[in-house]
Amino acid sequence: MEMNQIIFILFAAIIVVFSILTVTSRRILRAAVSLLFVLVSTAGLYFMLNFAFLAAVQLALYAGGIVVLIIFSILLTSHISQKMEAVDLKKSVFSALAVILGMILTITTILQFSFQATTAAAAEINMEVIGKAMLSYEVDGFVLPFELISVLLLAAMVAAIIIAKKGSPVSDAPNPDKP
Amino acid sequence: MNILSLLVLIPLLTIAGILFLKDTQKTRLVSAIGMGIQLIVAAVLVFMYLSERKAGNTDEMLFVRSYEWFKSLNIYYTVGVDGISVAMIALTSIVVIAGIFASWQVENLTREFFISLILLSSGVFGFFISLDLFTMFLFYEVAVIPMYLLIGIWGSGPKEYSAMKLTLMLMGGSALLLVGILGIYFNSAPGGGELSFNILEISKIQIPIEAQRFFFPLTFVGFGVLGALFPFHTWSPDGHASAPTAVSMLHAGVLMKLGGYGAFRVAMFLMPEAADEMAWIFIILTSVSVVYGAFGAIVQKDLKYINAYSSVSHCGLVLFAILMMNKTAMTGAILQMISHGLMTALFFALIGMIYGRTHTRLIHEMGGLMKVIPFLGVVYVIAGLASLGLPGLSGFVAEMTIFFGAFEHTDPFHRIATLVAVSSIVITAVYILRVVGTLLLGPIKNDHFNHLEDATWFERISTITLVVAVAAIGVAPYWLSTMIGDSMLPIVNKLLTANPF
Amino acid sequence: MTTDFGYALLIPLIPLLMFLLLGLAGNQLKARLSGLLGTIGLGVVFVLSYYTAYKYFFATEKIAGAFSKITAFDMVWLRFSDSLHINMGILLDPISVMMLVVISTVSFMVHIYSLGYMKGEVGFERFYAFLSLFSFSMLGLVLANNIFQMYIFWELVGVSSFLLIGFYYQRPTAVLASKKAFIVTRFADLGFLIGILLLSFNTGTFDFSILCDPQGAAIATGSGAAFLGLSVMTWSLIFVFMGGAGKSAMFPLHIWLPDAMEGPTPVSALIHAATMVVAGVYLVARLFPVYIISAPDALVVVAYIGAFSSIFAAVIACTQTDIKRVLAYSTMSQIGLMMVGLGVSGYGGHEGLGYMASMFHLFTHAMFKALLFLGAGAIIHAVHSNHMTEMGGLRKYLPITHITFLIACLTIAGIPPFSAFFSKDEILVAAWHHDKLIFAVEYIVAGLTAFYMFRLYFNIFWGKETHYHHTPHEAPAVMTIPLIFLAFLSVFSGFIPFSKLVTTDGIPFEGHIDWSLALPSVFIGLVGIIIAMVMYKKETSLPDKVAATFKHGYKWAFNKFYMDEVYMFVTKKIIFAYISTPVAWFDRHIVDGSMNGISRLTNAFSFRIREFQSGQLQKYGFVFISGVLLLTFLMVYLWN
Amino acid sequence: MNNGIPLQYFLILASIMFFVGIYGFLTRRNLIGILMSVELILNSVNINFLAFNRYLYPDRLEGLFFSLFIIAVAAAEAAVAIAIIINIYRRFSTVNVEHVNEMRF
Repeated sequence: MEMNQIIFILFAAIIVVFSILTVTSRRILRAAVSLLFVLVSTAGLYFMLNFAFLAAVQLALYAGGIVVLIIFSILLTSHISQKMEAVDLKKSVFSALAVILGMILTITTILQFSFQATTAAAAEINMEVIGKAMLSYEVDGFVLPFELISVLLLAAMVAAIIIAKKGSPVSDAPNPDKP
Repeated sequence: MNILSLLVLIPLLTIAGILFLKDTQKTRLVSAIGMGIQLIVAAVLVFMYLSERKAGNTDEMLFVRSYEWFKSLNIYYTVGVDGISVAMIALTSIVVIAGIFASWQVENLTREFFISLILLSSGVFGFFISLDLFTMFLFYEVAVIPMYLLIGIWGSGPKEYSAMKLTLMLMGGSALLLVGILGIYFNSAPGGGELSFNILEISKIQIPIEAQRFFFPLTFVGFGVLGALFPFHTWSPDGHASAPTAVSMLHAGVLMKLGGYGAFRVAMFLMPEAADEMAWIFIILTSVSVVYGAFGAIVQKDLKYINAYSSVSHCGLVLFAILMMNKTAMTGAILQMISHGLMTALFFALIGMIYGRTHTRLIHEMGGLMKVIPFLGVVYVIAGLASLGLPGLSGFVAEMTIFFGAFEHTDPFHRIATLVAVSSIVITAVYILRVVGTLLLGPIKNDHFNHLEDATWFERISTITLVVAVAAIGVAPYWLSTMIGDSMLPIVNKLLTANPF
Repeated sequence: MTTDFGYALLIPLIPLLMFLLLGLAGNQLKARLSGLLGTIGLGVVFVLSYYTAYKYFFATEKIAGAFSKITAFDMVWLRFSDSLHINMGILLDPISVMMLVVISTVSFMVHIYSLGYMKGEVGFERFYAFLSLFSFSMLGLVLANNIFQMYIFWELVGVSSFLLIGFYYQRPTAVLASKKAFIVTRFADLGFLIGILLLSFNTGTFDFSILCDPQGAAIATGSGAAFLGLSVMTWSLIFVFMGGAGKSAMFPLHIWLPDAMEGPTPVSALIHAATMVVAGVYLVARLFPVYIISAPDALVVVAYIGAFSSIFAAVIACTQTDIKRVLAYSTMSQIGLMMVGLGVSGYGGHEGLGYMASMFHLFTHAMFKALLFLGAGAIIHAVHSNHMTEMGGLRKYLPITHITFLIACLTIAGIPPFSAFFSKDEILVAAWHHDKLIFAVEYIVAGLTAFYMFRLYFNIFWGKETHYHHTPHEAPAVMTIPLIFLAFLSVFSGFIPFSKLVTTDGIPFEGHIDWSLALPSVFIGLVGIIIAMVMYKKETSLPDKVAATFKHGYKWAFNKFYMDEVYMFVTKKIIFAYISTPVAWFDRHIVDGSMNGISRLTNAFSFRIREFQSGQLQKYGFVFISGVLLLTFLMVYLWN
Repeated sequence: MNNGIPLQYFLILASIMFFVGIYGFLTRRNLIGILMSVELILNSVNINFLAFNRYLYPDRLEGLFFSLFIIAVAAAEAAVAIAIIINIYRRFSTVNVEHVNEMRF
């Protein structure tokens, strides 16, 4: 067994274990920390796949940004020590059943399918290539999605601010449906 | 500009005009003027039509214009008229103008009321001039949908219930109808070639009999729902009872005629073989409904219910006559549509006016009104006499034409059905006289009625217009009957290919 | 020829114009003026009708010895199919000209009379408008040149009768009576219409001149397939007769006639005595060639219904106390007699004696019955009551009315030389030769008629002295002049040589009085009068004793043999309670219920499936995921 | 770095992660928990994109870019979602998803 395989298995194990912890832990803060581990390991996988830039982005944005955001909101909405109530048994059994069936379905499909290995030479991926491709409007250019994403981000920012703003007229308007 | 398209355009322009107005008074005036112009255009159309025919133009349809609308499905905006549609258009324009004057006193949301009313009438006009099934269906929906608003907003009593019932039942009908129309469309070129929505083109080919067997009942029942075909008539009593005056007038007077007109122009004309095969079912249903509606009307207590059941009876006669599939009976059917349209509109107008004064529609609460409101009373009696088929008024002409046409069949089935239908004239007399006797004659039951005012000028215009039309047809039916009968020939010839009895 | 009588169009048109004028502008005119206008209009018609009669009978050449049928006017009114079309036309032949005279005379007299009788009534101009409408319709009816035109005017006559009976529309009994009259005759008209449908499709024409031509094709082709043992032609003619029976108040469709007396008395005189009620007789007479040639069975029906009605009505008339009702039943009885005349007639020459006699009786009856009604009107006008129990000894107060009434009573009793003696006698002769049973019935009826008429006469003008609130006074001249004129006609119209004018085939024949039958009939008439005189001239207890003797019979007759109750049962119980109410219920609950049921079903279904819309995000998610998985499974493993 | 590791491994890993995320999405009551599950799902998708890119089309950049964009979208989503969660918390004083059922019929 080669080194990279061992590393992969390690990462995979971390991802699987902490994923499960993320969704099952009854302490929400622990779940968030588990998520952090998952995200970091994912970044490791990206490195293994030779996507160094993306791995960096993953670490910075996900692990650094989103998880922090999540932890903040956890702190805003619950006590650190708060233990969540246990999951409804029926619900968890049905969900687990569906999920396991889905997993079996997906994995068997993956295993049955023979992916054709490619002989094409791997493209050079460095910051220059990525930056140019992102701003290129030629074939293989990504300026359109890039611009869309930027607009989306802007909109999301504005939306987040407006929604979260305290005492906004929308949220405080009396609700006629409620008795 | 084609004169036919003008008939659709004028109502739309009137609506546009109303949109810019704020003043109630001006809204009424603009509506009346717009629909007055419409009446004039309709009169001009009648005149043009007759002179064209006199000049020897023997085309099936006159003033045909066709504009491409949706190429890939061969949908065209195709308009054209024959004597039947001309007659129906004339009827509609008369009823609409009477309806406008009858709703002179609508106070609540006047602008919106008139807009809906005129939109409805625009749909009706469009329906009568269309030669393209799709366009026809479109206008049909345009005519039906404002009804919901008109009843739901300006109605009385359980108006939401009635409006919902009416709309749902009619929509159910249109669903069947849409299937039927699409069925016709996809069978319009059995030998290959371009599919078509055009009635005239489809009438030249023969739709495969298997397809006809399936789509004829759908189409016929689809239109039949609007034409109050038993047992799909129950929207009518509730709907009429809740609807405001002008809406009842337009609905019973004109909209229900779309059903009859469509049933024969689309269902019978395009699918004669299936019509011939299945006629017996519908003949039974309609002859039942003729008598049944009349019996139902006898014991009703509410004026509008009486009239609604009476409409079931009279409209049943229309469909009955259409199914007889010969020239005389079908001419009678059209005459009956016109006659019923006029007199029922008159009835509803009067009921609205009486209700506006007495604030009740229950006949046993009223009595002796002839003394206090003689004008309305006399007109009511005239309408009643027209309805029970008094010679000299339109109902007689129509009914007799139907009976004689139906009697042309020599087999016992048709003759017995005819006799059943004929017997309705007695039952009609019973309920009409019962209403007239209770409502107008006898001593005045309520002191409060002593101070009622007789008709105002706009009510007079509304009712006199209708009375004149009813009497004119009744006294001199020859030209109208001939105009309709001549236009009936191509249709009858097509039917004869199916039924060379 | 036709142009000669072109003016005849004016005869129905003038009353129509008067109707429109008075109907539309009547309330703007002064009541008096509108009455006068109507009367003048009718006066013109009166003159024109007499002129026409003169011209037709005496100044127009006969063709082959027969009076010709003249179509003075004809236009297509409505076209059904290529062969069938309704025309509006004017046909002049002996019976229509005779009817013109009858109608215009009586109508004119009634118009004049009403000027006095209806004076000061509310709706005076309306009354005249309706009278004009009636005159128009009735004239149109008799002048009709085809059966459908006749039907049209038949209906119009019915409606004018309805309007006039209900003239006092605030009186509930009048409203009920008018309704009853209209609906009963409407029901009869249904038969008429079915008869027309059958007849016209068998013969292919509406036109009288083709239909009634004895040698014509219509009659020959008509007698076709049989149904229930009778030919279609017979059925159709029986149905047509049903219409006639309704208008002419033959049993069992007579119930409207007594109630129709709720109308103003001049109306009863005009419509329910002299003109409209004989329309049925006229109808049968008009179609007489068809009846006699293609459906003699139908004529038997006519004869027996006529005979039964006449005796039935005569019995009831003996017990009634309302003078107008007595007259009404008398009318019914006399019309039955006319029907008998037609029913027992043959065709051509002296064979057609019954037909001629029937028409003759129609003529004389119109005069004396109108006179009786107008006289009754004058009496009611004077004492303000309809009941003979509240009258008595009026001969001193109302001398002219008394004399004219007496003349009329003598006429109807068949005492020579008054007119009805001649006409009634001829009918009896015809019946004698045709059917002895019918003759016997009519012979009894003759006696009964004399009895009840004189019972009426003695009760009113003799009998006990009654105390009146105000002293009765003789009617004004506008009312007495028509009485005198009609009395004059009643006396002398018997001398008109009817057999030279009105015959089945238009060829005159010599009529003579068969004294061997006439004398017995005069005798029984006299017997009736004498019995009435004994019983009612002085106030005695005799009538009560007689009534007590025939207690049950009297009670039945007094209650009109409970015919009204039977009808009420049929209408109220059967039609209202057992047909209409269930139909209405069925419609509301079953038909509409199933429609509402569909909507309720949809609603219930929606309520069930709305549980899916729980607002629980995770449930949605679960369903969504399961669905996606299922679809994936299907797509990957099954559809490939 | 990835030689010796078949593509399938990545895919299997991604699908396990994906379904674990789904499980969390279906069972978590806490809205933030749900949000975290969604992050897991997004991550698994990213892994798929990149693995396919590397193994099947190493000469192209689509996988990379789509992952990049997904991360951006995830960031935006997280921001908005958290804003919403905080708002819900203010309004209902809870972040339990079962209590937030205003949208029920």
